[in-house]
Amino acid sequence: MINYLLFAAKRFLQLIAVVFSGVSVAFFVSHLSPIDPVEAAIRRSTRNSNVNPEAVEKMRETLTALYGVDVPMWQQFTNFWSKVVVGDFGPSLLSFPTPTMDLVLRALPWTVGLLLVTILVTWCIGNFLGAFAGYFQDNKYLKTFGLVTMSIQPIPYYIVAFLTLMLLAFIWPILPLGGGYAIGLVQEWSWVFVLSVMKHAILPILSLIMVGLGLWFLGMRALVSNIISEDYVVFAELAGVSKPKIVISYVMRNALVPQLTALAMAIGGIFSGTVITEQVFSYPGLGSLLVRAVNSGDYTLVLAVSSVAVAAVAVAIFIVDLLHPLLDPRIKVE
Amino acid sequence: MNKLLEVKNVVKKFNTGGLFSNKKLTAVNDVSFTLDKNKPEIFTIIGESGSGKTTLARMILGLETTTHGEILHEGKRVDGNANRSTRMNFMRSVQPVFQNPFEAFNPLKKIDQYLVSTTKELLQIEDDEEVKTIIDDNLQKVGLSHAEIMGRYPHELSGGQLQRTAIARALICNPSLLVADEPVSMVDASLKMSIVNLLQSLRDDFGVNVIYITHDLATAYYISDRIIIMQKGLVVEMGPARPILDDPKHPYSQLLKASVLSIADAGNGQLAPATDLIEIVNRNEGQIGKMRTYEDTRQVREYS
Amino acid sequence: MFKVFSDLMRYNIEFAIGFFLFVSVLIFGTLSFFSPIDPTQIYMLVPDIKPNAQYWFGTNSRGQDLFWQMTFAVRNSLLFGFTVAMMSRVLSLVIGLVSGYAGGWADRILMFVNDIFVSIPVFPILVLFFFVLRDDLTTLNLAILVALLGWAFDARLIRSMMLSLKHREFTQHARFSGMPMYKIVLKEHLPYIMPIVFSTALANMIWSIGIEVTLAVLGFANISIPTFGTMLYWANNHSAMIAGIWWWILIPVVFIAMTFLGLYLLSVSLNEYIDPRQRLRRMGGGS
Amino acid sequence: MSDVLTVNKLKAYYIMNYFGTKREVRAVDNVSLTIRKNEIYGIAGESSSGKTSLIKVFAAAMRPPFEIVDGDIKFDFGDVKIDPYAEDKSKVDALRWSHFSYIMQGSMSVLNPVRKIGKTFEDFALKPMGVSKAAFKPLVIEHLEKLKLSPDILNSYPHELSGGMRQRVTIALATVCRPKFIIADEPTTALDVVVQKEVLSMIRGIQQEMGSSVVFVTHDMSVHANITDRIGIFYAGRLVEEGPTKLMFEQPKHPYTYHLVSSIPRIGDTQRRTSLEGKPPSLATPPNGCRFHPRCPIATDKCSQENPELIDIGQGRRVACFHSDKVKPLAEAIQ
Repeated sequence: MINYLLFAAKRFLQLIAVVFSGVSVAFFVSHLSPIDPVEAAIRRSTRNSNVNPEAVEKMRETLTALYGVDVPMWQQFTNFWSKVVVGDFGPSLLSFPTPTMDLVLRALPWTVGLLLVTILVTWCIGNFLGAFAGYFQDNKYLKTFGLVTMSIQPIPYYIVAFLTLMLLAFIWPILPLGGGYAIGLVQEWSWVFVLSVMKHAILPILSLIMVGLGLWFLGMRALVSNIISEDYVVFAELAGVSKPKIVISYVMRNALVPQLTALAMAIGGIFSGTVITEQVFSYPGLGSLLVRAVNSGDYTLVLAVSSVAVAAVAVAIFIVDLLHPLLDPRIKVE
Repeated sequence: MNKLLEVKNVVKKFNTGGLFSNKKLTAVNDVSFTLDKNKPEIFTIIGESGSGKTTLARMILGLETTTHGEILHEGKRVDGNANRSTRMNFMRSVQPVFQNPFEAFNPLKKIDQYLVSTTKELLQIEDDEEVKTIIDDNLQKVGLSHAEIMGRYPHELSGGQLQRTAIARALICNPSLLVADEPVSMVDASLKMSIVNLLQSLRDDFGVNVIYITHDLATAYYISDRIIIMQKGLVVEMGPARPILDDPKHPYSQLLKASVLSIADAGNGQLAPATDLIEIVNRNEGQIGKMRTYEDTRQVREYS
Repeated sequence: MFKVFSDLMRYNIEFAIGFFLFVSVLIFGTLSFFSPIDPTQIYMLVPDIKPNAQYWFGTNSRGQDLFWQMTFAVRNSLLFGFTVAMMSRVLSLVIGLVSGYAGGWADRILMFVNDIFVSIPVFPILVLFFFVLRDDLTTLNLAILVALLGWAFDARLIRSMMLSLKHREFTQHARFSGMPMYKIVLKEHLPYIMPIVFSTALANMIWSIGIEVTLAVLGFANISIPTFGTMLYWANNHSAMIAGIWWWILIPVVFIAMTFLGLYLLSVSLNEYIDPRQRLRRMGGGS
Repeated sequence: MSDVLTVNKLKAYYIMNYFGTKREVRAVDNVSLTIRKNEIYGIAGESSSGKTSLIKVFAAAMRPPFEIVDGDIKFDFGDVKIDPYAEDKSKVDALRWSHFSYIMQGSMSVLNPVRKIGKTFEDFALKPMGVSKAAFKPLVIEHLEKLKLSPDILNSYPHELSGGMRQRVTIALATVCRPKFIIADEPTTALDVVVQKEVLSMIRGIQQEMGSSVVFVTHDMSVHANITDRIGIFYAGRLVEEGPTKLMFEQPKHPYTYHLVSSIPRIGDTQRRTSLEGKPPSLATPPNGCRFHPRCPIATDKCSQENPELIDIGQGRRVACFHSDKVKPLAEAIQ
């Protein structure tokens, strides 16, 4: 137990390091560019809309406080961090004076929900089917499934999402075109609302599953085709242990360890995928927020979303890492 | 006495824990011996897995550093990280033979390069004809020929042939010491003795000192002059080979001998384990004790 | 080398298909060098002409000939993927080799940095760069950025291969044959590592072209240069699907699918060829 | 006394097709032998002797491209008789572990690394034993105690045990259902001498207690000398000599056996030993005639042209050599 805590502590340090470097990169990117972030941001956000001069002045103040260029770089850096650690990225320029963090927190549950459902579904089903496909290499259905996923797999995600939308919301309109819930509904814990959320989530989730499933299916199938020649599998076969038992407890169980590592590695990429999903299906998550912020030049919002994304992905990886020793008894918790 | 190799109170500890722990494993514990350049011999290190025999060999070759104590080769400290010219000088005198002949040669590469490189780099001979002659001479010494070996890939040869080639390669630079770590354990039974006999002829015909590392008491008896028997990093018995193996004094040595399967009474399975010896050995395990010297010059570890 | 290739072509159907697809796309891309038109010019032709004998791929709503437009898109996207793959391979090879070979503190520091790069989500960082740099984010700059973000995983792979090679007996044997270390790495170890570098290069091209498509579709790239992504961006921008200009979407999609499937099949079949256990299975069971 | 296993003129080859080149590897070439009730039959041979392939046939563990080309093989377990390659696969599978079992080579990786030993026992033996889960555990513990193993190991993972202990566990696993026929594939090769002796004694002990037949495969002749009742010597896919262990070591009749036995060094004996010239032939391109002739010190022209049949020479011995009368008894050779 004490070993496990030490292991968790070590991983936690790593988490801090990742978040720190990620957010710092974001900070330095904005500062090392030749453009004065404050003026550029104000120019960009005032270009399209009529913002009252008072707000502009307030904006300049907060921006200078946050990214202020009038003090040395290291001080800017510490100033920035002292605010960020308490979750203060300043007010959004677009929806002034709402704090950016409020916008981010409002969007976060949508993205987390989308990610959680798709990752769980694709990882579980993909690995399960992949294990059987790798073990029963001559099974016709699994072979066909393999071919189908193999041909979907390399298509850029955007196209899959777009085609799904076209097919199921346009040509054969059984599902809503976009949004997180039906327009006009109030966000509350009512059946109508929850049902509407679920209905709206089907398409984005479906498109993510179509792509994600293949990743795990093919990965697992490849792993399994190696594991079946391991001594312990051959030994179990010689003992006449039943096939499903061999697949699940001997083959799949051993392949889950590397697949868990792969999951930790893939979370960043999956997140990028959801940005597109949210854009295609006008889903109200972090991705949509990011795109909107970029397009409207909302400096603080872009920085906040990027930072939160880095942190969220790092936390997800951290959680997956913590599961590792539970799955593999051999890991000497260092 | 012209000292070729001096191993002085060598200790090797490995860190077994991770970043946060300080667990240490003592792989080799206070081992000392000396080899004489003018009196070539086969010096055998016997031990089971985990006895530290391979670690000791790696330290002698400079592939591992010592934690305490030192290893001197012709008076100079053996150091794997020394500069290239020092290291090259060391390699001209000390050469290894590895355990798995199929692993000792890069499977993707022809065997030639090891022989050619040794001749060119260590002997600093550039002329291709001369290189060829030297390689052929040395292959002859191990009963092979240039035509049999050159241009071949490792998988085209048997384990025995590969191991003999490895020895021929080591011989190219006329070394005074050969360190052979389990050189026959991966070789087929019908080819094994050719390697063992070769080690013997290196000593007798070419004056090479051989450190022979093995777990096999019978081949040790067959070729060794002196032996040390190691248990969990400690030397438990050392001295003249045949007297020790004929009549081991330390319980662990006795246990090893008693566990050797004999073919003398084939068909009447002599399999009863020496339980009494195992018990004594287990009782003594972990104790350091003291080395006592007997009149036949052997040293035996004894516990009070 | 040629033997391997012809064997793969004859006996590995995935490789043959992948090779065919990839070469077709490649040839199509080289046609751009013979293009009579400048791909950045707009409204040079009558817009929205369906594919016909004169304009094989039709024209788009911006009055561009989609055939020539497509050749440039293929060239630029492949070039982008290739540049990223090359640069990130150099990074992962160097870092993997140094880390695996040097060991100790150098290894620990490099692997710590590696861990960070593996877990930072690429996409938000790239968007941030686009946001700050805007027009300064040229295709080359983007390629450099993507390469900087895309080396970590494969560096780890190369490092672990290097570690195991370093401890194999033949390395020590070569050492005691007087071979200098650089020679051992170059002559003895690279033959093991290069196939991995090659197959990961293909996978990296898929990944980086995918990133370019994603960024460009959202308009987060230099949209005046035709690439797979920007072609889709303009089609969306003009609501091509809703306007019934289906070929504007379909043609890029077909080319993207061909490119990705081609690269994917090549990398899968090469991987299988490299992995000795897979090879053994193809041979049938081994001993 | 009837035989558990009868193998008649068995030919089993690997027929491979890799990138257009066909290769036929004659791993088991015309082998006839019987395994009796209650005996340990040793199979000896070096690399590429075909011994590993032969036991794959015995264990009904053949996978393409390894296939039986000719000959037949029959099991007689007393209550069931079966030809494992003629019958339905499920019938053979139903006999696994209850009637015949296997002790695998290499103790490191034969146990599922992420499964507790106790679970592995359940997977392997619960169904063949045909008892309830509640009745099963006491039976396993009883068996472990008989083998002087602590029941605590049931709660361990394989990596928590030493190599010797893991090998003992696989032996316990293979014998828990008290099968009539056990194949032991190099079970002590990776072990240190002290542990090796303990493990061998354990195998011998449980075999005698159960009265089962064991096919014991190893390249190590001194192991054969101590554990087997009879030995079959294999060379390049063929059985070249067979007989009671004692006679095989005292008066080998095949020059290859003679060499194997006479080249073993012993403590207390400094007589010079030699190796054979050459190397074992490749099974894909074996030499004509007697496969041993290129390395045989007493080979004649006849040996390079004709293939010697395995003939019965009395005393329960068979040998495949034209010149077996020229092979001297061992005692004479050594002195």
